[in-house]
Amino acid sequence: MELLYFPGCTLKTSAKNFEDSALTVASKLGLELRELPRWNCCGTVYSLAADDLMHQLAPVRNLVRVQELNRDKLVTLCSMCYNTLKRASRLVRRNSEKLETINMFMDEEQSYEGRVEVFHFLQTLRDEVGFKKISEKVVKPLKDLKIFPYYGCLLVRPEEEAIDDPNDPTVMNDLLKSLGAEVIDNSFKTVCCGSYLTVDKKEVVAEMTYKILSAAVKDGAEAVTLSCPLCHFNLDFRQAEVAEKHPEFKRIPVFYFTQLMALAFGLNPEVCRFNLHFVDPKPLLRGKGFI
Amino acid sequence: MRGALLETGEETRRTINNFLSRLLQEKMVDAILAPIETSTGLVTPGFVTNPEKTHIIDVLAPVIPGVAMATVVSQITHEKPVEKRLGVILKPCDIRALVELVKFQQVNLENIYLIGVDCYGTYPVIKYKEILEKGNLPVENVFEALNKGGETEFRDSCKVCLNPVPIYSDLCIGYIGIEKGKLFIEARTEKGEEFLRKLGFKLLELKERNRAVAEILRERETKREKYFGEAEKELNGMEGINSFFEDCIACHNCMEVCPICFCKECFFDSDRYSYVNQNYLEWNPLEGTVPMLQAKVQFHVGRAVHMASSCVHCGLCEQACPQDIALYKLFGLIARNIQRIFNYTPGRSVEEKPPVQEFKEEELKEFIG
Amino acid sequence: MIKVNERIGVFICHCGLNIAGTVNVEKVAEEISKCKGVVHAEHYIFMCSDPGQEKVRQTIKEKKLDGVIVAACSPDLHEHTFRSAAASAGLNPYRVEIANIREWVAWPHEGKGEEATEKAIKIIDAAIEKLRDNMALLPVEVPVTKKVLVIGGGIAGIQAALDCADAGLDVYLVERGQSIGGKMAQLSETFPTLDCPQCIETPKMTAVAQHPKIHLYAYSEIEDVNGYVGNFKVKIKRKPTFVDWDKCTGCRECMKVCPVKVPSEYERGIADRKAIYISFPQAVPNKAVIDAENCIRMKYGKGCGLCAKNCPSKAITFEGNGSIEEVKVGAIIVATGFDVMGVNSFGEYGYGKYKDVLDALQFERLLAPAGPTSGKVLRPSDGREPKEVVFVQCVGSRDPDNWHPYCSKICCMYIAKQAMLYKHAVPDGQAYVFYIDIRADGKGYEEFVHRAMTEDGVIYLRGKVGKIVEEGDKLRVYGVDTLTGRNVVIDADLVVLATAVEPSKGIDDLARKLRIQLDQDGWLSEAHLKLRPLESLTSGIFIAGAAQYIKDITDTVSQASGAAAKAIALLSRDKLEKEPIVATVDEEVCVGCGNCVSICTYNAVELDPELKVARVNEGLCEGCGACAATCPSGAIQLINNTKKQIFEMITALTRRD
Amino acid sequence: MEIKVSLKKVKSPLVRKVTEISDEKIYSCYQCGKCSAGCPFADQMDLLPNQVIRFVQLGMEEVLDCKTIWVCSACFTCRVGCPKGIDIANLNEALRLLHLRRNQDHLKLGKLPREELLKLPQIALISSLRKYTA
Repeated sequence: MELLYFPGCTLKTSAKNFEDSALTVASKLGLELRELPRWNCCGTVYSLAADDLMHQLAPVRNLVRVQELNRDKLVTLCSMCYNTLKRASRLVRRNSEKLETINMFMDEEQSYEGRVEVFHFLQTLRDEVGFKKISEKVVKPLKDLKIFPYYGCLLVRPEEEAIDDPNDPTVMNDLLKSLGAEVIDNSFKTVCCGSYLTVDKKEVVAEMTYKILSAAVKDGAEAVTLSCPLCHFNLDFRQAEVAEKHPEFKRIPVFYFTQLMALAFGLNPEVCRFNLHFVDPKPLLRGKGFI
Repeated sequence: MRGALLETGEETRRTINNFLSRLLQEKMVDAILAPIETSTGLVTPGFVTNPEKTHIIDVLAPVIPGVAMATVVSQITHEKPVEKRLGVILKPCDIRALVELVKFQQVNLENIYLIGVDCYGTYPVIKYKEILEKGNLPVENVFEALNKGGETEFRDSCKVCLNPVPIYSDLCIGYIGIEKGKLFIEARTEKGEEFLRKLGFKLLELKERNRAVAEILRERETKREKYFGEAEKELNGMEGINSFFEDCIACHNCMEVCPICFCKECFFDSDRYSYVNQNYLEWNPLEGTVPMLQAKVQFHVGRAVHMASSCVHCGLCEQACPQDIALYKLFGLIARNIQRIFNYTPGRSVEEKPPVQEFKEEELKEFIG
Repeated sequence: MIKVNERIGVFICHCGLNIAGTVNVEKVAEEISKCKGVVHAEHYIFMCSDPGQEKVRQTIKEKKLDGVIVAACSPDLHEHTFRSAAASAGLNPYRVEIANIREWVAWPHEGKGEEATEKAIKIIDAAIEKLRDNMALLPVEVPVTKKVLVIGGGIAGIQAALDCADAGLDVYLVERGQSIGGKMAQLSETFPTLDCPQCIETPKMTAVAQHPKIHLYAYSEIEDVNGYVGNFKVKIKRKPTFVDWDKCTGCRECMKVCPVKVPSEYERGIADRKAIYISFPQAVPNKAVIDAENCIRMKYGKGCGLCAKNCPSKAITFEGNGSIEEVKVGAIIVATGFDVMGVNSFGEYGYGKYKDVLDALQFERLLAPAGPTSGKVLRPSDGREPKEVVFVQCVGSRDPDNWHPYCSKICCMYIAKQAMLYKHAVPDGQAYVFYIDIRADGKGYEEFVHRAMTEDGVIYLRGKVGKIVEEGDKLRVYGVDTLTGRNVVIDADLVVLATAVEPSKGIDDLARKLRIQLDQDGWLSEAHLKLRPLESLTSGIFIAGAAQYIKDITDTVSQASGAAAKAIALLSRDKLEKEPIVATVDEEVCVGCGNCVSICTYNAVELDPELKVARVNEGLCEGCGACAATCPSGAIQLINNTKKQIFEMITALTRRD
Repeated sequence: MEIKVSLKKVKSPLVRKVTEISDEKIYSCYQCGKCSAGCPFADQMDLLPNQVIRFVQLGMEEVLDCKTIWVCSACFTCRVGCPKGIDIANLNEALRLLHLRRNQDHLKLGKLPREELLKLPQIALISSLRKYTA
């Protein structure tokens, strides 16, 4: 099965490990993630202002790209891309007046008709592939690996765009279980890491990282998994600041969920590009015999 | 308060009796109920209808033998009011008892004129008889005896009495604060004033009398506090009360003479009250001895509860006790304390309701919280 | 006193773990079974349950019991249950006694099992002593007058009267004002449906006037009440109207010519009425009265008389002293409603001093389409339309230190309504509400307040107003918004105070006549706040509406129908059975001191003037026992609670063994 | 400090503009405070989120100077919890836009250390620029 896939900026650069592992894992599951031709920036963060349509052009233009291929589905890996595209698609579907204005702005494009549905890859795994099928592909169960699934904000909030229960999402828990890992669940899984505050208020983000990770570690987690390159940066890179401020803090590796799938499927660990991580996951993986 | 000042010289008793004769002569009253002299020199309540016979009346006799005059008035007016106009001579405590009995519907004051008499105090009957036997005490000598400190032999209740002057009557025969050889007959009501005017008296006011009364009260209040203070210590608790009544023979004389004990049949003498005497056998066998006190003490405590709010502190209970138990010490104390709690003064006015006839939401806060 | 062949059964209830968790019920049963006369003692988990009651019934029959003790909860709860059970097994119900070992023992002594068990035994022991002398009694029967008196002609009285009358009872409806209708008739619209009272109350008022079973006594007061449940005698005083109501047609020609203007009670003083008046256009009865205090002719006995000259039906007499009529009723419903606090209060707000500081009832009249301004919101001072209106809630309510401790309950809602109606009348104006918290606990109420906030933009400020000062033609309101923690100043054109609601004036006097109780705030006391809220403590007297405690219209009407149902149920019987636990007098012993007469709250004791002994009216006696306590000779006693029984109980409780 | 509340204030540009930009019913808020209670960044804020709305409700312009609107990461925890369906994050965005639309940028990337800039992923840079600059 072929799926149109929207990578977004970061997956082509610092989150290449996310993309590579995802593409490989997908093909193992019989899915072909076909990159959306001529995709542009998703808009990064959804613009909330009711009077601001300019910022909706970028996401809608991507939807036009899908429409041009006579397709009506678009899959993303990055949580933020998912949120922005999804909300934009819903906005214009609900509000024909706004859609008309946007279409007028984009006179060089064909008019968007509002049919494209945006999905996150986790939804595809859950709803189309199924965890049963995934577990069948597992050759190296992640036995004894205690993982804290971190959802953050944009997969589950606002509730209209959530891919799962906004207060107690379980999709990644279930995925981890199908990979044979032990799930460490706590209520910090949906607490915001600080997102873009990381640029001018990195101390705030470091503090959130500390709160989230130390709670997970306290509950026994050895690693974290997530689906957002910004969360990844915050929870991974900012551990250096955390350790500086809290000497007792023990660093733990942060994985994209697709990396863990690749490991469990027994794929070449190269696709995981562990060199892009700030906290090196290899000692943990080696210790458990996964690489 | 206005009244008539009478010259008595050495003839106080005769002056009073002449005054009473004139009430009969002028047909202001048909009869006078007063203490009259008995052959032994004591006094007893009696009627005088003949103005010629008033010499037998002895209103100043410092003694109350038998029951209170209030009880006598109750006996003659309880069924129906007297038909003749009756002048009644009463001591201050008697009047207060009478007022209480009015509230309990035991006395009907219709056709009754109250003539109160000042009272320094009274001797125990036995003591009074002794004095009579020794010196045949004429009235004038009573005052002299008092001046020489004779009142140390008064009954305890009189020594601490706060009402030497009647607080409620039509007329009041007063000697306290009046110079020797004179008497002041005070009109307390319009009726009283009418009597004095009809008899042709010139009415005047005497303020120095109030001062003399105030002085007596000051002295007696101190004595009274001391007396009850000691009593409180002595009688404290059930133990104290039990031993207080050890020698009681349950004759119920105290009840018989009490003007406030007006029941037809005392609850404690009736079959409505029952205490199984066999119960004594079950009481505290560990200590080995059990005096059969309970029924006796229950009678006294019960009687105290019934009469304490209206007790007029006449002390007749104590005088009547054949066992010489100082009953006033206990009953007076209970009465004083209860009357304080309810802010009630028995005998003050017929309009004031006794505590047992009234429920006030704000009362007894310190007990019921 | 042990009687020969006494056969007492004792039933001890566990009440689940309520009793058995603390009291050793087995031991209690064992000890009690040793008591003299006790032939049966058992314990069971729930005595009040059907199987529990069945045990009692069975044992009475099998062991031929002549007395039953149930050791369980307060007699308030299940005395009736067990007496009925015993009666169905052929035992006289008054041969059943309850020993309260739950409220008296298990609950207060939780965790002290041994002592509690001992105390339970003593209490049961005492109950047995009492039971020995309990007489088998038959209920006292009293006849019933199938008529109802309703006091107060507001919406509560109207509803109660209509319900009773529809059930076929004769109803006397007494209203002290000129017209029925009460406070509801003064309202602009009602929350949360915004119905106008003219649309929903006036039809009911007309129904009252036309109902063949309702005898309306308007402009009348209760003079005196005697008697007892089923048999009340009530004197109703018709106040002099100085107008012959048989002739008056309600044409209002008199009002047109009367030269005297006085502040109208109906308009709450913001408009005038005449000295001869009918309160409002829809008044029932539609008959004029003369206010003698203000009428020139009545004051001086001569002059004026313009109304009489103008009266087409020659109805105006200037004469009459009113009249007193006596009616007999079986039940009474008190629906005297409420008043709102008047102008002698709240100096800090300039209430009564500044013309543009109104109370909420006055503002109702300003909003009312049929009010003095025809529904236009205009300031009393200069007739200008106010553009900024401040509403202040909890004025005098929830203020135990200065005024009333209670919540006036209706203000949150009517202020939301008034603010909303104001915004509808003045769309470019602004309404502000100072509140402590918002209590909107009825159907559709929360949504209604939400609507005022969201759709009508009423600004709610959480806090009280400290003071109001007149500044030019503005009222400067000094308040606080505790949410921002800042003091707030608003220059308002008009201020509306939600002044506290109080019991209707004169309720204390009426309560005395009815021999019913008031609570500490002056509202009528109900028999039980939770379970008997419609009844007073005097049987046959019911409470409806705000007289019990302030209510909105929904609750008032519900309660009025409830009170009516109570009265209808009571009067559906031909004879009433009354508890036979009443006082009796031993005439041989009674000395006629009158203590009992004086102390009886129910006027149930009288002195026989001939024999000088006390007599008890069993119909009136509620069995409270106050007379027995005050009688020195024990001549008056309460049946089955004699002094002897009490002595025996005390003996049992104090016995040392 | 005392505030003056008036018709003029309530109809002030602040209330009007915030309503226009956010399309939120700000007077719907009944100040339960759940937004503040759930906010993971509340301890970094000078005004709690519920206070921000309160200030807007009363037309208090000083709300524009608060730190809170720049600390909000638009994580929508408040929005998910709000019993009245108000998007507080959206309100904060409106307040930010009132600055940004006057070309008052909050973020000057040039002031960040170069090595930090090199580490930051695009997603972080672009999103913060979108939120903090005109």
